[in-house]
Amino acid sequence: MTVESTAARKPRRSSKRVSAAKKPQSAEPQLVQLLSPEGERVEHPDYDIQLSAEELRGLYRDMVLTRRFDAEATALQRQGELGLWASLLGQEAAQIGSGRALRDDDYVFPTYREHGVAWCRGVDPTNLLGMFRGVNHGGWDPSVNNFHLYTIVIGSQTLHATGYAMGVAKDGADSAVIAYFGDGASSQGDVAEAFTFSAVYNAPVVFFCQNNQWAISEPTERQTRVPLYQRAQGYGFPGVRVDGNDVLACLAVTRWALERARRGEGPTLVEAFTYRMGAHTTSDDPTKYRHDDERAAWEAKDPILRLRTHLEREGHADDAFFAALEEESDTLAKRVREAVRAMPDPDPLAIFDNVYADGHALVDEERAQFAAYQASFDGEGN
Amino acid sequence: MTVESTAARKPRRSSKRVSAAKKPQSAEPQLVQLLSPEGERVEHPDYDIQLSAEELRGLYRDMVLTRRFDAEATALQRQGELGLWASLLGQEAAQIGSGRALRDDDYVFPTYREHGVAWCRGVDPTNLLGMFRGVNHGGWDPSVNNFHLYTIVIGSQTLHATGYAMGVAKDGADSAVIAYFGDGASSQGDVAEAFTFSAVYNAPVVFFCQNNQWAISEPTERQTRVPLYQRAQGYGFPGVRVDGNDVLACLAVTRWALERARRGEGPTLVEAFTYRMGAHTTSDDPTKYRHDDERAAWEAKDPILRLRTHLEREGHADDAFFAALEEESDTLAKRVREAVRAMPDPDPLAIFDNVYADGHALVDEERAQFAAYQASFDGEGN
Amino acid sequence: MAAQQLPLAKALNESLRQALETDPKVLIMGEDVGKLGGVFRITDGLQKDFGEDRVIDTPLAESGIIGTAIGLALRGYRPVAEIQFDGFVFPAYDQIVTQLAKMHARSLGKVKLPVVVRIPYGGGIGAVEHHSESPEALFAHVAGLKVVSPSNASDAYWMLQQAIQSDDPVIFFEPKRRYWDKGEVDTEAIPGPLHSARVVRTGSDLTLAAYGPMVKVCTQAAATAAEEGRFIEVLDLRSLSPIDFDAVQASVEKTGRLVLVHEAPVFYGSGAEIAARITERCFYHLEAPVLRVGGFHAPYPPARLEEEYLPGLDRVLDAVDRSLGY
Amino acid sequence: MAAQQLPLAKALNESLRQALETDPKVLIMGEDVGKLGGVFRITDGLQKDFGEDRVIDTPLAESGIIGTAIGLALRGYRPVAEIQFDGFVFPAYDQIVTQLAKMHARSLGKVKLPVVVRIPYGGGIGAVEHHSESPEALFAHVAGLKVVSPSNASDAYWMLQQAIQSDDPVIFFEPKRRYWDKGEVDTEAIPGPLHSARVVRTGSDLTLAAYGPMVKVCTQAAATAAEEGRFIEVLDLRSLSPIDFDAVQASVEKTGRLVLVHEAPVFYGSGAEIAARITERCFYHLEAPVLRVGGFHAPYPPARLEEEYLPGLDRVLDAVDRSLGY
Ligand SMILES: Cc1ncc(C[n+]2csc(CCOP(=O)(O)OP(=O)(O)O)c2C)c(N)n1
Ligand SMILES: Cc1ncc(C[n+]2csc(CCOP(=O)(O)OP(=O)(O)O)c2C)c(N)n1
Ligand SMILES: [Mg+2]
Ligand SMILES: [Mg+2]
Repeated sequence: MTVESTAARKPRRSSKRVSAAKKPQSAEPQLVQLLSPEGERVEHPDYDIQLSAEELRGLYRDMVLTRRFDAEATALQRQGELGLWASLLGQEAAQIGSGRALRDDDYVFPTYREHGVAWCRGVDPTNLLGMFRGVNHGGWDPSVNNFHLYTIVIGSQTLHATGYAMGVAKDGADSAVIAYFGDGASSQGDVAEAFTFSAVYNAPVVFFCQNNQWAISEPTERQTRVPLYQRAQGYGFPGVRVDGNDVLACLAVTRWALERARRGEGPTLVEAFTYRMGAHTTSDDPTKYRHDDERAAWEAKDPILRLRTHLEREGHADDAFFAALEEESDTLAKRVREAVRAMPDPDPLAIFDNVYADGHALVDEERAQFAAYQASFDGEGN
Repeated sequence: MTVESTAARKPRRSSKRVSAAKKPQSAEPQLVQLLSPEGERVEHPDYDIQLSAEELRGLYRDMVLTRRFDAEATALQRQGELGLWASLLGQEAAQIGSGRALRDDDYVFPTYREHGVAWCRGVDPTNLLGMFRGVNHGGWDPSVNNFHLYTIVIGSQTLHATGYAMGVAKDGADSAVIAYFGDGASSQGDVAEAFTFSAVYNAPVVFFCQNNQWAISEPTERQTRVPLYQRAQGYGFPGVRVDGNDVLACLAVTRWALERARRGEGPTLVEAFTYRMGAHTTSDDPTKYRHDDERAAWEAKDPILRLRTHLEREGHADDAFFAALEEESDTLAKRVREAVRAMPDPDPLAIFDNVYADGHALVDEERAQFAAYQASFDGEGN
Repeated sequence: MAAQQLPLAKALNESLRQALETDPKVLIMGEDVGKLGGVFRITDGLQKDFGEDRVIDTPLAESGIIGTAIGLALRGYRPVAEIQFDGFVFPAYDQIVTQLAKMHARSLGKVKLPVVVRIPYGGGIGAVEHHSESPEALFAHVAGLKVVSPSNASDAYWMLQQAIQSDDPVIFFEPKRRYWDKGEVDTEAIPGPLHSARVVRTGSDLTLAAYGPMVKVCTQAAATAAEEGRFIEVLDLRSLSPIDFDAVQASVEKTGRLVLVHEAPVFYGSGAEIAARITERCFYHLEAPVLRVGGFHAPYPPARLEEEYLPGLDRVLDAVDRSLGY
Repeated sequence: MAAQQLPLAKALNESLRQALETDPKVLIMGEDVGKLGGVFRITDGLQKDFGEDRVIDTPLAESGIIGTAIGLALRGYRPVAEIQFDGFVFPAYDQIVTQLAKMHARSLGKVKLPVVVRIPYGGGIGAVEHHSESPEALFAHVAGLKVVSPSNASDAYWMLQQAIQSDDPVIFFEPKRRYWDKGEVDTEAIPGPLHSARVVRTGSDLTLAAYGPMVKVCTQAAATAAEEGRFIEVLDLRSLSPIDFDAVQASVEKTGRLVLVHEAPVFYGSGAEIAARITERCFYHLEAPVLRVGGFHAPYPPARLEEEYLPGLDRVLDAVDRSLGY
């Protein structure tokens, strides 16, 4: 006889010890915050940052210009100049804060929404628009600004970042790598594998998750039942949740994580708790799945307004500054608008370019055939 | 100007708070243990179990017969009767303990090494040998014993288990599901996705990881830098490490986890800390990558010896019992040996069987062609 | 109520609704299939009417979607999983190829996996990278899977019904740029077999065979050619595994010429398999080699180039001319 | 020391050693490639001599292996990743198809990914499920990848050198059941181009084209046929993307007959592409349809059936007879 028959008997469970050892932490976690929604500086024992007025104005300018660029891109999509746009509206602080924590020699692996980070890296904003206009799949040289191409397949780039960081470590360099991803992406196996590889090899990489509460129509509860920053611990590295609408906190926490990486302490997960103020992309209709009042609540936490209040309250910026910035925004928007409209369609034969670095007989053959085919219409005056 | 220039300034870090919030727990974790390596019963505040002498003998018998079957299979491989064998030597307690915690209506998703669990489910051991002999890819009907086919692609079955458990919950049944996997498998994205899905849907599934310290030649440090049971917490469900060489502890902890599942409390990760005493498979040569003294240390923790000492110490089993069991083992080994040798090679036309449930024109055509081709040799006396 | 004009997308929606109503074991699962009704609204309204338990928004993880669908099928359910776009099926490829396709054979027929994987595929909608691909050959090569693609609303309705009723895993490729094309759907008709080709237009001079989005282009090409006095037979293949070779053979034995058209790259594409096999079957009937029109051996290009990349009317007619030139 | 008799496996090992010595950016990575030297010992001794920093045991996660290899390549390394067996490449399929293959084009040529993915493939070693498959067509269909397979020790040595030197991603299929076959390797020779076919044996009556493990079988078939007075030309294709169609065409223009042989399933296999294209190129030269010999549309069977399943001498000669029968 076996013990099968005793299966109904319940083991004693001492809930006291059990809860400590096994229950997940589910209480609402503390956000690292350095600037309250009302624009007041808050102290935090672990993360602090002292910025000059000029530096603060710099962050403000970054956010304002990014938002303006983003709005212009949305408008360009409505006007038919772009096929699609993925707006970062509401996520400016997460992107500018983390982006400005980077050194030039650090390397960035973005999703498709990191327009603010691209701005910090010095990527010309118009370059970002090529893929959304449909003239290319990524129009910049990643090595110029250490800013990789946008990655659309959710989560893939976290492994590229990890591999790149493994290479940095092999080189003995003290650069760091940052991988951006979303709350939805946290469910992809690739992201988990990136956590595993980076932990095992102690790779100098920061996983920066912008939890904007939504993956298209799915709220974060469809991806996890505990706060995402906690994911890191089970892989053996720290996770921190930061107020993603607080540019100072995002800067401070990311800088701390990057410094850890540089010091050889391995990966960190930063969860920037923020909100996608707009639609997922211009193709999306959020009224199908979420209420306006949610958005309204987040408007009160607007990252730009927050810093503006602070700048004004502290007398760090005057009307002239804001007026000049307004003008700079207009200029940027105009430049982007004009550049996009002037973007030529690619030559059809570009289909065959860069499929291979060292060439491929079939591609050459198909190119020649297609060129001849195209030429056959020339006589007809098409 | 931006804050980029200040990147070199280091943020203040209060190590006290930081360490609590962000440092991974890395101290050697406590194993749940109910039977010491010396065969003494140990108390544990959270997990306890009271078994009759008969039940204890039952567990002992299960382990002995499983080990004997396993040894016979290894021998059969050496004799050329099997193409390969994946021995469970050393993991008997983990498998029998967890296997005996199951109810008939629970469902098991094994790897390729769960011969002890198969035994508990009542799967005829000879059925396990078909795939290792090369006469089929899995020779039993999973629905008869609620024991799924062996899965070779590492980690895949954890998702099947999760889906099955989602179905159990949909049906309103109070059964539970158990998914076995190894320490190496913990790195696969599929396992992470299984954690995510099971947590989000609160599926009644137990993830039972036999950490036998090795994934072929790679030690567990190549898969994780913290104990594996901690992985669960970041997904929002409990993880427990149990002494995988202690059949009582494995039984108690698995039963607890299964009961949680039945009560609607969702998934649990159980890490059974054990050791692969033999080679990865009969194709493997562990002398290439590990030292004999490691194995020697684990021999002192042998799961069968441990329970035998306990049975003897407590007077729960006499010489007659051990002698009878020895005889039963011999009978089992003989039966298995004879059955394997008698296993016929499949009909070549079986290649075309069961490719589809509803048929497929091409398979029918290829089968007919092949049959004709085969028949063409008949005249030649082949 | 039985026969109505419906866009292809709506026909799929009605088909899913019908399946959910008829069989309590049918489940819908995928990213955004619930409240949103899917990014193409194929599952619109279904969660509202059938509940979150049957129309399931999943985590963003395709391997997880297919892996849990397999588990649900093992428990007796009939999951219909949606992959949001063609280019996002690859994270699930391992589960599809090593598990979904092989479990029936692995179990010696004991396990059946009636799972449908719906994939909107193909180009022509001006989308960004990964949203316009045609990976059907990558599934048709794999034994254990069935692969089909409807070209019109009626087939969309009925083939999806049949796919869901099939005890085999079916990869169901939906021609996304035809979602808005209307056609008559008779929900009380008696459909033909799922894996049979259909003669869309009869002809005597040449056979044009296509499936999914390219059937419309081929039909237009045949109409244009007819004006020039060339009578082209158009076949809608409908199924890519199995392929109805008998139907193609019958047509080619009549016309002596075959041109295959698909959006997927020609190199190692479905046209290769059909050309090879039909050439073997019809060696003495063919007056010209089987020609193939399809995508180039290059990643699907940015949207501003897709009109050039996709086989359009002109490229199809060019191939027709070349074939007739032999 | 330049020319020596080596088993194919050892030639690969020497080739990797050479690459590690010559280029400090070359890395080896994969499951069990370090201390163990890989389950087939292809990387035997390399970690000992080049250190853990260059010969890297990875976590058990194929997507992670390829994904991090891409990252390392972006950083300037030249990773050679090992996938332990054919059937275990699928978890990495997404990274290979959507990232590795497309990043060069995506970046308009700015990014190069010199990554080699080594995959022991094919059957004949009496293994369990997933250890005997031939998935090459699933990679060759994908633009951006190059796909090659050596059939002998010398090619193994040189083709691997060339694959590592290539700035394109190369999927390198190793014929595992030929690992122990010896051949002469001259490490000071000047190799021909990586993507050219090779005439193994000249003949005038029929062309037999194969690659990887089947070249040996075809050579034996040609020898057997010669005894019967039939002169068969044997081509080793060596590369599956690109395919050296010119070489096949030249041979078929001479012989008028072509039989293609591979272990992979015939349905949607590489033979289909070659048959379709060569039929188009050689329409007036072919005296028989191109015939294909390969695996059936079924999962690779259990080991006790693989002798029946794999195309052997008899099945190849049967196809030769059928072709000559036209
Ligand atoms: C592998 C894969 N599956 C599905 C998609 C389609 N898709 C694009 S964005 C998105 C949601 C992403 O959510 P999240 O990760 O939270 O990022 P966010 O868009 O909110 O920035 C989905 C499902 C994709 N791009 N890749
Ligand atoms: C996806 C996949 N990759 C690689 C393999 C080859 N392989 C078989 S067993 C194994 C190690 C598994 O280690 P672990 O999960 O710890 O289980 P154990 O064998 O120790 O029981 C590997 C790499 C496989 N079966 N599947
Ligand atoms: Mg999001
Ligand atoms: Mg192990």
